[in-house]
Amino acid sequence: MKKYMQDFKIIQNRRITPDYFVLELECPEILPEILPGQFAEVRVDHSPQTYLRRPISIYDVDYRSNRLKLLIKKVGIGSAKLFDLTKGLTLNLIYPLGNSFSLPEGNKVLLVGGGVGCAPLLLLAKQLNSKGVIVHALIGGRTDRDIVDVEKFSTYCKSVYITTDDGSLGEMGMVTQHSLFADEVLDYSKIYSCGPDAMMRAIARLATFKGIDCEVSLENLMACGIGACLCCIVETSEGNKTTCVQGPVFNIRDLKGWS
Amino acid sequence: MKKYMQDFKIIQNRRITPDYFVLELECPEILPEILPGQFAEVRVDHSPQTYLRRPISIYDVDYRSNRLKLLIKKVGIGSAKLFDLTKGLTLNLIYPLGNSFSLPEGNKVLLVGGGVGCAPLLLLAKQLNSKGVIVHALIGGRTDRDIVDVEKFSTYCKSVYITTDDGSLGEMGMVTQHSLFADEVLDYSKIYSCGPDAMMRAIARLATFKGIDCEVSLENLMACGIGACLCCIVETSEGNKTTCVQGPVFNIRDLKGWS
Amino acid sequence: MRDLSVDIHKLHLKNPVMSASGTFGYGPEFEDFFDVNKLGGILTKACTSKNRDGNRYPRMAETPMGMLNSVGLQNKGVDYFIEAIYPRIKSYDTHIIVNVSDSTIEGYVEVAEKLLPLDKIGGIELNISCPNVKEGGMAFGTSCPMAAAVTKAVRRVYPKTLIVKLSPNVTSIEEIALAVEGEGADSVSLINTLLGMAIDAEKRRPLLSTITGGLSGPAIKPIALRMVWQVAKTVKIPVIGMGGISNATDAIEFLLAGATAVQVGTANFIDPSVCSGIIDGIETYLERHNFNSVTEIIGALRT
Amino acid sequence: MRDLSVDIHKLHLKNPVMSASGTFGYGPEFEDFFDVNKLGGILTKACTSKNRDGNRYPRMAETPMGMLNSVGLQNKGVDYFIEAIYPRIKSYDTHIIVNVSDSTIEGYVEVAEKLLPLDKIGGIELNISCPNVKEGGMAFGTSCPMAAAVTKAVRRVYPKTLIVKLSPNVTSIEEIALAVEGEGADSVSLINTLLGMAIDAEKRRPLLSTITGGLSGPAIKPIALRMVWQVAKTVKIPVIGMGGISNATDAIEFLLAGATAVQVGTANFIDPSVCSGIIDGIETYLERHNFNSVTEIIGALRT
Ligand SMILES: Cc1cc2nc3c(=O)[nH]c(=O)nc-3n(C[C@H](O)[C@H](O)[C@H](O)COP(=O)(O)OP(=O)(O)OC[C@H]3O[C@@H](n4cnc5c(N)ncnc54)[C@H](O)[C@@H]3O)c2cc1C
Ligand SMILES: Cc1cc2nc3c(=O)[nH]c(=O)nc-3n(C[C@H](O)[C@H](O)[C@H](O)COP(=O)(O)OP(=O)(O)OC[C@H]3O[C@@H](n4cnc5c(N)ncnc54)[C@H](O)[C@@H]3O)c2cc1C
Ligand SMILES: Cc1cc2nc3c(=O)[nH]c(=O)nc-3n(C[C@H](O)[C@H](O)[C@H](O)COP(=O)(O)O)c2cc1C
Ligand SMILES: Cc1cc2nc3c(=O)[nH]c(=O)nc-3n(C[C@H](O)[C@H](O)[C@H](O)COP(=O)(O)O)c2cc1C
Ligand code: FES
Ligand code: FES
Repeated sequence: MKKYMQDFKIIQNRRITPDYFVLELECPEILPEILPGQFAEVRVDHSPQTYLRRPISIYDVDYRSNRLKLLIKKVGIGSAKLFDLTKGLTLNLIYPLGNSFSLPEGNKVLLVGGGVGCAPLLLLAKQLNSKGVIVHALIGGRTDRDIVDVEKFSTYCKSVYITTDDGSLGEMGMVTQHSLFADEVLDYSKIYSCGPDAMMRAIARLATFKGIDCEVSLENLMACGIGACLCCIVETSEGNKTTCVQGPVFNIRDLKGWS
Repeated sequence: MKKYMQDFKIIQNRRITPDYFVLELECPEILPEILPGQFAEVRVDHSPQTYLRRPISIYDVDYRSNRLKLLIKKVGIGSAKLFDLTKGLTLNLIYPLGNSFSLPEGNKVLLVGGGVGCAPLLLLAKQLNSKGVIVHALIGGRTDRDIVDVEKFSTYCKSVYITTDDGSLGEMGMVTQHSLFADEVLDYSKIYSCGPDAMMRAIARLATFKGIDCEVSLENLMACGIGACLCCIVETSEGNKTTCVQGPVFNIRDLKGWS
Repeated sequence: MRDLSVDIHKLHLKNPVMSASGTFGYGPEFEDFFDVNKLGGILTKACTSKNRDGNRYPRMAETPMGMLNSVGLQNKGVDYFIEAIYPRIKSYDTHIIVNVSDSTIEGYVEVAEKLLPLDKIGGIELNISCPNVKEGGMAFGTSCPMAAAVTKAVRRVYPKTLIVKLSPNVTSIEEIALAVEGEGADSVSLINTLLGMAIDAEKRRPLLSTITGGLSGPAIKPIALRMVWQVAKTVKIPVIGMGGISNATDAIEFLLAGATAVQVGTANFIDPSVCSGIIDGIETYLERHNFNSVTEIIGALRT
Repeated sequence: MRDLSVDIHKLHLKNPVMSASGTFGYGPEFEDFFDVNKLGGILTKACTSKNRDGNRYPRMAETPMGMLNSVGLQNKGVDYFIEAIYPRIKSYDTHIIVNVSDSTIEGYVEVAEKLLPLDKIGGIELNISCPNVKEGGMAFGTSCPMAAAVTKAVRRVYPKTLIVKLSPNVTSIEEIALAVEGEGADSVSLINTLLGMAIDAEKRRPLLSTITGGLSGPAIKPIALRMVWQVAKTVKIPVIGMGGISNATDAIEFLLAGATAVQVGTANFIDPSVCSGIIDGIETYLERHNFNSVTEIIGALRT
């Protein structure tokens, strides 16, 4: 897929919680096709501490209006700068980057997102739903403030389960502790997950144990995003692979130490 | 004089020409006394290329409203960033820095400013005028676009002469070529000058030749502005002096090679 | 149209702008962003005698106006390069220079010998300055005898253009440059990364798996420029300058300091089309200052 | 209240934060911005045997997240220091350490001998690393025998705390550190500035009158941190770390890497009260991570 570097216009910066926000961006030209799981490398201007771009998943796409959305969590200097951006300013993106989630064998799947890790799962839910797959989503966060945009997921998912560490929303505990996993046999043909490393590894163990196919979207540190620097590698059964080009989506069976 | 480091609120950014602008700033506390010729070290935020502060003269002061003004010319990265600042934002200043112009012996003086070099001369005109000194001003620039805020000077000056290199305003030529210098004997008791180095040196030679006392305000590159780094030095008859603490105003008789 | 071409020994470059090793893949990665044939040359990622996995993740950390990396020469080895990569890039209309690394002199020699028959490869860049490998690497570049020895050994088997890439982590880079010039290097390129380190204060851990790594980007430009200036005054062979170049002005500064050509590294990550803009910017500069040829500004610093 | 105090040989510092030589004047320049007695110590501007004018203007250039300077040891000499400056600062309730420089070993010795009787001066920092003087300066700091010789000569006449300030412009800073430790240095401080250069491309001239100058500021922090870590592993005497420290997190990184104390230089120019904030920030960090004393985090990097 051809990659682009373009200045997008900021149409809206919707602040959902004090930490989570959605940037709605308009492409100056016709938006190319974007696959679920792909991301953009975002240039953070006007900041001496953010020399490198920041990888951010593509949260949603509207081809009619040539717009896309990014769901971002404020965790450091770069994301804080992005949080401050206002309507009318521009944002430079290199996109669409990376591979994408693959289609499931069966027709019922589970998406497991942790915090801002939900970002790449929305497009996936949309795609799978449009293909007639029954999609369930399980979203976890530390508190209710980390559970955002549940309505969006509800549009494409049959059910949206929620866990929070403190029990402020949904079931209390971690995603892997959700009661849905209590069932001896799970009839999901595939689990897709994105979130903190520890969470994805726990899900991977669970999927392995239950014998369910599982893909995860890694958030390795990146310098270039286009396969040029070899900084973002992950160990796979076929040796080191780049997360930015050969990922970010990997089947856990290919990742060393994951299944 | 005690120095302060404070966040000022930007009340207005008045863009006079495509390059010149006046920032009107409000002090969060009561403004200390500021002498003509003093300057501030301005922090330019959000720019990886402007690590150091920028020295900018204090153009005007209003003690009643606790406000001061800076007249700035866009010449590089830092000043361009300042040009973009808008009302409501803050600007961090260390001020008031440096010495100041000294009072003249007689009661008729000439101020000679080149381009943005006029900045420190406005407060001086105001001060001298209030003390009953008759002030004449001669302002030079490359074109009429470099001659700004003449009305302000007119308020405190008996006459304001103008030269431009291209003749687009006032007499054509450089300040030193202005017809007022044609008179054999000039009855100014002092000339004060600020502007490009070459211009000040020409004025200094002229003043020496005519036997008139002369002070210039230097614009040496500065790192600290408070006498700590010794980067801004100028050679004087008493050895190296700092432009930031012992200047920026010097009598040309003390500067090596100036008179 | 100004004449932007320069010569690095027998290589006639259409312009002095090349991409730096390890920051440009092998070229294809950048084809979506500009016509890479526009470049004066492409330096490939390091090529070693055997397959190398490089260092463990994490391999990079951001620093003020720069970055640390400890990739550590990850590549599939020279045989794979010849079989799988070379065919894909040999039709480029620009010079391809292979960055050659190894842990032993024999390894360097082996890679050079295997690359020699490849028509499209007009030269190699001996990387004796990689700070991110335990054996060899920087050790070759920080001692005059070792730098001389590896250059001599490769020179014996490699008659095409031989560039030696110097390490900045030395007391006197001029001495190393003289040592490799003395053994027949056709050109020196500098600088490789400066050895640095970053720490996560909250976790009290190094940010790189290797603890230390190589610093690159605008932060190091003043050091790189100084070294290029020192070396260009010292050796007679052409100098290729790099370190923090992010725009045409930066590149011109290196040319003025005495570099015959430049390489652009980390800046490719921020703007993958940056090299194209740098080439255009150099031409604009020559026009504005009325130079007919880029060679007129090489070493033209007025001191 | 956590215990922030540390010991550099016989000097008991109330906290590990000192101002770096050449960036803090002698202290009075900063009194308007914070109570300088809050500092662990103040390093004075370099003091030489004779009056020195330093280098010609221009002496500084801005670089990406850093600056170059070529001030070149401007000061009025040790006699003037003793007569005119010492009386003004001797009542400070913090350690004053004089940064001693010269072009000859005899010069260093002369300054040290003259400073010895001053009650308030508990120690000196031998600057064998100034890149901005033609004679002496960095030459002493880039060769083991010379570094050893100057340390030995001063040690013979100076029984109080003797800190030697190392140059980063070397292949192995550990070797220099070992050399001065071997001659009885009580502590080493590092790093001084890295030799760099800046060019005005439009004018085709160097930006500094001296062509090259010393690079400081956040840009060099990764290099400084690496060197502090290397040296702290190598010597037994306490290490004082510096280079680009601009906030408490930076300072803590140096402590974790093994520095017993830190110095803050260029950051004072951007925020003259920065040292005060750094001291407070270290205390907050100790509280947050439940350390009773700052000594617990010195060298506490988990590798
Ligand atoms: C393919 C991919 C897709 C991503 N999608 C999104 C997204 O849609 N929305 C979103 O908010 N974030 C996403 N991230 C993570 C995002 O890139 C980082 O949060 C961001 O770069 C942090 O930048 P910062 O300057 O705010 O933080 P910094 O100031 O650089 O760092 C703050 C803290 O965050 C940690 N951190 C930084 N980057 C990462 C990372 N990649 N993974 C884990 N921890 C990190 C640092 O170690 C540090 O502790 C994605 C990352 C990848 C690789
Ligand atoms: C005491 C003092 C008072 C000043 N008062 C004013 C004022 O009231 N209004 C105003 O607009 N400017 C004033 N200046 C000049 C101002 O500081 C510089 O123009 C400014 O720092 C340039 O910053 P920049 O980032 O825009 O330019 P940069 O990008 O840093 O440089 C752009 C170009 O300007 C040149 N330049 C930068 N600084 C100076 C300087 N100090 N003198 C001469 N050339 C310089 C550079 O060499 C370069 O060619 C004053 C300077 C001093 C020392
Ligand atoms: C991620 C990365 C990988 C690199 N890999 C190599 C390499 O394989 N061989 C080499 O000689 N230099 C390598 N370098 C060094 C660069 O080629 C260049 O010398 C250095 O980064 C300085 O230039 P810059 O500041 O423009 O990046 C690498 C640099 C980076 C940032
Ligand atoms: C303007 C300036 C002047 C300096 N003068 C001296 C000096 O006289 N003696 C000395 O040992 N170091 C001197 N230094 C070096 C600093 O003390 C310090 O080692 C260096 O700047 C690195 O720290 P920093 O990045 O925090 O500034 C000077 C640095 C600067 C920026
Ligand atoms: S981030 Fe550069 S290769 Fe993946
Ligand atoms: S600018 Fe630092 S002493 Fe004047």
